[in-house]
Amino acid sequence: MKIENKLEWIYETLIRIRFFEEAMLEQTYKGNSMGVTHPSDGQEAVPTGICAHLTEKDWIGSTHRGHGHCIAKGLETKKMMAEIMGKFTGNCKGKGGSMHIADFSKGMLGANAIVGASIPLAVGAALTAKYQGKEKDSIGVAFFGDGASSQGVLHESMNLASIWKLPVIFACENNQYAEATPAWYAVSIEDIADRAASYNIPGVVVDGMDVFAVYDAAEQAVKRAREGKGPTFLEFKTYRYHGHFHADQPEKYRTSEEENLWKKRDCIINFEKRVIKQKLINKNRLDSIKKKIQKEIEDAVEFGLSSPLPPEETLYEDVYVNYSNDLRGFR
Amino acid sequence: MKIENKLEWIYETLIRIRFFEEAMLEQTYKGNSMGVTHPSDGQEAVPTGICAHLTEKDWIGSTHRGHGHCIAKGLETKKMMAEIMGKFTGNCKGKGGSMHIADFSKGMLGANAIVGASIPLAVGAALTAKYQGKEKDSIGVAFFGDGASSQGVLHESMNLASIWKLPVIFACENNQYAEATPAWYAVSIEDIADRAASYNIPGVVVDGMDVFAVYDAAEQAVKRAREGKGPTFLEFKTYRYHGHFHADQPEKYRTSEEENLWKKRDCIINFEKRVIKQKLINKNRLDSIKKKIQKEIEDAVEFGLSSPLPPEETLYEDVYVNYSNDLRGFR
Amino acid sequence: MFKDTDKIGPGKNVEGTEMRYRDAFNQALRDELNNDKNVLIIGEDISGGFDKKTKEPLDAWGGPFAATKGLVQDFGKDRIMDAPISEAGFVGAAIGAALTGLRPVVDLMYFDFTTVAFDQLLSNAAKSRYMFGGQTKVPLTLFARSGGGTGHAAQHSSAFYSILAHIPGLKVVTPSDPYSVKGLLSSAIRDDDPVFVVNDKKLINMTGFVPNETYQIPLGKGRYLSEGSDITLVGMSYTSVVCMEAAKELKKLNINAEVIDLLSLSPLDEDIILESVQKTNRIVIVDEDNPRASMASEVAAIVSDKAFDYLDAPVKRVTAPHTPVPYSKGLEDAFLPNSEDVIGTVKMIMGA
Amino acid sequence: MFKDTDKIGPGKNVEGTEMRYRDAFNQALRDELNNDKNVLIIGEDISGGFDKKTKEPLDAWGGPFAATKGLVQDFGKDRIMDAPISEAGFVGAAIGAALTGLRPVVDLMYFDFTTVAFDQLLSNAAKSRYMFGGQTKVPLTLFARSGGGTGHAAQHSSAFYSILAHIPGLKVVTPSDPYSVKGLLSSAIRDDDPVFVVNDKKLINMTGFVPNETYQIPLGKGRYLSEGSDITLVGMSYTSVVCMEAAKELKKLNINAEVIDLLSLSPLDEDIILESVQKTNRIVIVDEDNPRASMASEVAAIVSDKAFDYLDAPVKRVTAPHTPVPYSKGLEDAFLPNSEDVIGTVKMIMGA
Ligand SMILES: Cc1ncc(C[n+]2csc(CCOP(=O)(O)OP(=O)(O)O)c2C)c(N)n1
Ligand SMILES: Cc1ncc(C[n+]2csc(CCOP(=O)(O)OP(=O)(O)O)c2C)c(N)n1
Ligand SMILES: [Mg+2]
Ligand SMILES: [Mg+2]
Repeated sequence: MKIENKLEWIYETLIRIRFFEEAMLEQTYKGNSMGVTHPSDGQEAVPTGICAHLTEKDWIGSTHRGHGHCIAKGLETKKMMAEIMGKFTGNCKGKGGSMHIADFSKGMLGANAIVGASIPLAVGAALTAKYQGKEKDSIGVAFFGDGASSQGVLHESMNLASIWKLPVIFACENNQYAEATPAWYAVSIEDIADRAASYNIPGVVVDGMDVFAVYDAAEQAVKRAREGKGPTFLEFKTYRYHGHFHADQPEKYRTSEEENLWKKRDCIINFEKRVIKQKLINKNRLDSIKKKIQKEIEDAVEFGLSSPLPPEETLYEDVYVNYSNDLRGFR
Repeated sequence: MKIENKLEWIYETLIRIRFFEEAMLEQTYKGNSMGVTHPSDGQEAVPTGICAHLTEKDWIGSTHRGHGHCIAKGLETKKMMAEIMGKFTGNCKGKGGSMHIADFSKGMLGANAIVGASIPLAVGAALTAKYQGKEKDSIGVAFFGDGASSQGVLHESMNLASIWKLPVIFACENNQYAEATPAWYAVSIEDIADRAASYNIPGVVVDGMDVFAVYDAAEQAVKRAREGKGPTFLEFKTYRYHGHFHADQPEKYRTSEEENLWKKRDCIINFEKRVIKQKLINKNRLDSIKKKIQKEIEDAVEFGLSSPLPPEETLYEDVYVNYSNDLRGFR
Repeated sequence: MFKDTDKIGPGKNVEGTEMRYRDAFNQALRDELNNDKNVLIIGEDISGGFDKKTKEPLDAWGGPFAATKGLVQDFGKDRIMDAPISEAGFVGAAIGAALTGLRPVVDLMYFDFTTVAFDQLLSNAAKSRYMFGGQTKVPLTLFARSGGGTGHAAQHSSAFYSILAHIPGLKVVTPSDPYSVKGLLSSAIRDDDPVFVVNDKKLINMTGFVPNETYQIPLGKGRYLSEGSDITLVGMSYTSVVCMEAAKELKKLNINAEVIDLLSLSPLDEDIILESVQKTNRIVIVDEDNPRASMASEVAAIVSDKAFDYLDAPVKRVTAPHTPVPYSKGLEDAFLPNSEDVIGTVKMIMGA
Repeated sequence: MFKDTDKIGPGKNVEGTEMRYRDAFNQALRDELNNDKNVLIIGEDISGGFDKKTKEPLDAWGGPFAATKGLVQDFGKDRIMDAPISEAGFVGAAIGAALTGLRPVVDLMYFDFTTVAFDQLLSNAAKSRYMFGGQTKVPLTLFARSGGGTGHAAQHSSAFYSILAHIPGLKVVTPSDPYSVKGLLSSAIRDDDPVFVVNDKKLINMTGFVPNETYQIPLGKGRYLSEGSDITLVGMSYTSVVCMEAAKELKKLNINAEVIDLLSLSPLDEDIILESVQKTNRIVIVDEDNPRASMASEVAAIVSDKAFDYLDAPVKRVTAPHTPVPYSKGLEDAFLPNSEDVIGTVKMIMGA
């Protein structure tokens, strides 16, 4: 699909992620989130540019920094906010929280808090698609970070995807840091994408701050997958604006020069400039989208705050589909 | 060191491995080995050509197919044979068997029966060397197969060795098969050595049937390591003459044409031809070495057969250096 | 109160065949592959090698322990998938497949290799349903060969099924004969939760009567292997055989042992244990796993809580020692709990 | 028979400081780094980030839970080694280093991540000495933060120390206050076997008196936290705190509970448990791990065997349920065993 027809969706999605993360952080600081939260603002272009090519029948695997992936894949912000607040109306009934938001009805396999662990899940989803002969309509995308690229399971997953020729995309969000550890220290080469060659998989470095570039690169990879030509590895050079998690102080290990360089390349600002300059969307329209999303996010917060907590008996539910022992009875 | 000065040692070692494996198999068929044994005949050139450059202060990590590594590293064949027979005089007092022969006094970190699991151990040995400032005299070598190259831990190990610049060699014995699974099926690229580039490590493909080629390649890698220049990856194209383990029937998954092609490149026959032709060692000398080794291996078998079994109380020993509970007392 | 030994066993008038455990296992796989197109098998070497000419899979090797022998010919390589040696990767992929509509069965070969895929099992297979609030399920079956007795040494002889049974979200079954392996494997594959099927190596060639028809044994049900009123012997996996051997010898001493075969470790049939102990008032639990925090400990804990008033003697465990599995035959024999150990323990608490 | 609560505790006349658990932990690391040049620490983010200009490590982050705060400045990056996210790889490398002369200490951050390195732990760290016939030793220390209570959800809140205690070849300690963490960590690092030091997150900011000097607490020794003759409460890790809370409330009901803090799970101080139960004749074991085949089960099994004749009431466990750890605060609170659960159970078996 021509990107022109997707532009409003893209802008909405970028803004939705940005506003969501800001509101989410505010709620976390207020103590309304129950655990750790990992904001993804700065990186919005990556999930947005990729998910622009996906439908609900496609599957994505995600990480601890998963809100952007969720939103781009179509999850409802109010359910997400409620989940982060540990409410019964959340995607996972308040059992998962920020690090485990999932929506299987939307093709979202779940955020995963074990670094690297969701990568083979996306490969498995691609296996299902191929096995059931529906790879044209259903592919897998594994999102993961530069830090995760050091986990062996990524390499195993790439080898499997390659020999089984599975419709899967390895989407590496290289935001330059894993917690406080810079990629230049932990990753033994310059471009992680170069590792794809080890598995006979095309590896492409993409400007992850530019949603147009992401869109184009993803288009090729998605096409390849849907045509049965196998996996692609995309490395997105990007940046998280906030710290590793809500309470992290990134100024201790990053310079403001570095931060500013990246912020100059902000995906939203540059999108706005471009579409206005190229007269693809006008300023008013952009503003009204922004307003709409702002309202949506305010409503999401309100929804989360006013939602009930999960009833205590749900503690014992959803462990198994069926189980003949009383789970609490062991006490 | 010039290979000329090492030629007799090399020949002895090749023959020692070959004769050991043959005798070991015979004993296994006779029921004198207690478990599974994985013969390495055919692959002798690899450990021999590498260990020619090592001393007892260097460390090697090994695999289920480890007899060749052990012998090349200087372990005594009689203790090895006794170990395989489960005798108290074996390297591990009969507790380890074929898959766990180790001799720490010889710089041999142990054969390992979990595919891939010994690779990081060799990296750790290299870390010790570097940490203690003795990498000039002590490097690590990780032996592993084409099958093991699919294990994630190899990739993690390469990344660690690279960023920590450790004196370690990754020695991949690509004998074309992992059990009955051919490398062309399981490995997504032609040359496993190419994967080293992913970690900024030089990767070299070496004719693993030619001990001279192995010697030369290893010389460079060992030099690099001792000079503090970091790891090297060597892939040896080689072949196991027997099945995966003593009772395997490789004719069911390999053609005799293929087997014969490899056997024509036999490391021992070609060594003999070359040294005779180049007048480096004469036929008589080769024969007398052969005879010496034949006798050594016969003695080793005799030693194994006549050795005592471990006393029952050793079952409870060597679990810990010290432990305040009675290990059998739990029963 | 006694239920006859056929509680979980072939009915009287069923047509069947005497066959080996491994063949019964293979039959169950076949049945389930036929029963549901979404069932597929993934594992190292399970298709058994490739044809030398066509480079198509064949069953030269037949799969580890011949479990999958012949399947690739009948079901094709898309359903019998050879995997490279990368347990975390392919178990993870199988979980992903299970989350999205398939019913994968994974052959992990030796039980010990479970550890390589342990994070995928624990963090993903066992927890997905719960942490995602019940949105999804993980209809995954895994199997592997456990136990000592074959000279495979420390890294190929583990029997730490208690570790798996400890984990909420997993189910664990330990079939102990051809009949139970066919029925439990079938149930496991049809079950919507992740189930680990433990196969003791010492059982692989055991023969027994197996009905020809497809049948399922309910997960979470133990069975009586013999009736008795003097003492309860609890076995699981191969130790059920050990208990039966002991029971036969004990009979000669006029001690009537009731033998329970747990069959499932998670869920666990607490009722059958309590029922028996309430009758016999004495119990010995026999477990090939290491003793600390084991299933033997668990059964002892259940009994000492819920049947406390019925107990006339200390609750006894006969287990492997707190050591890895040694290689040398004599040591390995001494490592394994055997019927003499059981008999000695029984005599001790019977004051016989 | 009662031994005073100072059995394992600071002596009367020792100079010391009131400090947090995390600071006591840090002090022990410092002591051991000073004590032996072969001690080094490996883990993700432990040096805490890199200087923006020099690209040298600094302690911006201070290491997970501030355990390694300031160490990289004082000991350098060769001894405080940041590792990429590859637990199997760097735990394996640490084992290799331990086999060849170093005494590595590994920070695994969250206890849950143990599973990623599980094969290296089980197959290499725990078994090397045994399968190589005692030729070598593995002086490796690992630590990680366990437990629920901080809203970290299913994959960051595990407490499966019973799985580790099950494994022959590993040792496991569960310090429960600033004093014990300093002494046990020091012992662990000086010990020649692989030792896993479990730190419950709920203890990290607990304060207490800690001697200034370096000292070691013997592995395998439990301690009395309070004297009592009516019932024995057994705690481990954070549940020792829970038991003490319960004991205080029970005193108001005129029930004198004796509280035992296991401190070590492997080796396990069976004597202290049996000694206490022989006096009190009743026992409740409190464990935050899931119940099946847990340390709670193990203690129950030991008591119902070796102190059977002394027991006047069913052996009771108070544990987490057989579920993963939920996120939402209320659910998480309900998941964790608390003093009310303990009190309820005590009342039940005291018939109070
Ligand atoms: C197996 C595992 N190890 C360590 C962690 C702790 N941890 C959480 S996020 C993170 C950094 C991940 O870095 P990256 O993959 O680059 O993702 P980012 O946070 O930058 O999005 C670490 C080390 C974890 N959750 N899982
Ligand atoms: C983790 C693990 N998975 C599977 C096995 C079973 N296994 C033993 S050897 C082997 C093949 C190894 O192939 P390769 O690495 O090429 O070594 P080779 O046998 O050819 O020397 C397999 C699959 C194992 N021992 N460990
Ligand atoms: Mg990152
Ligand atoms: Mg091979």
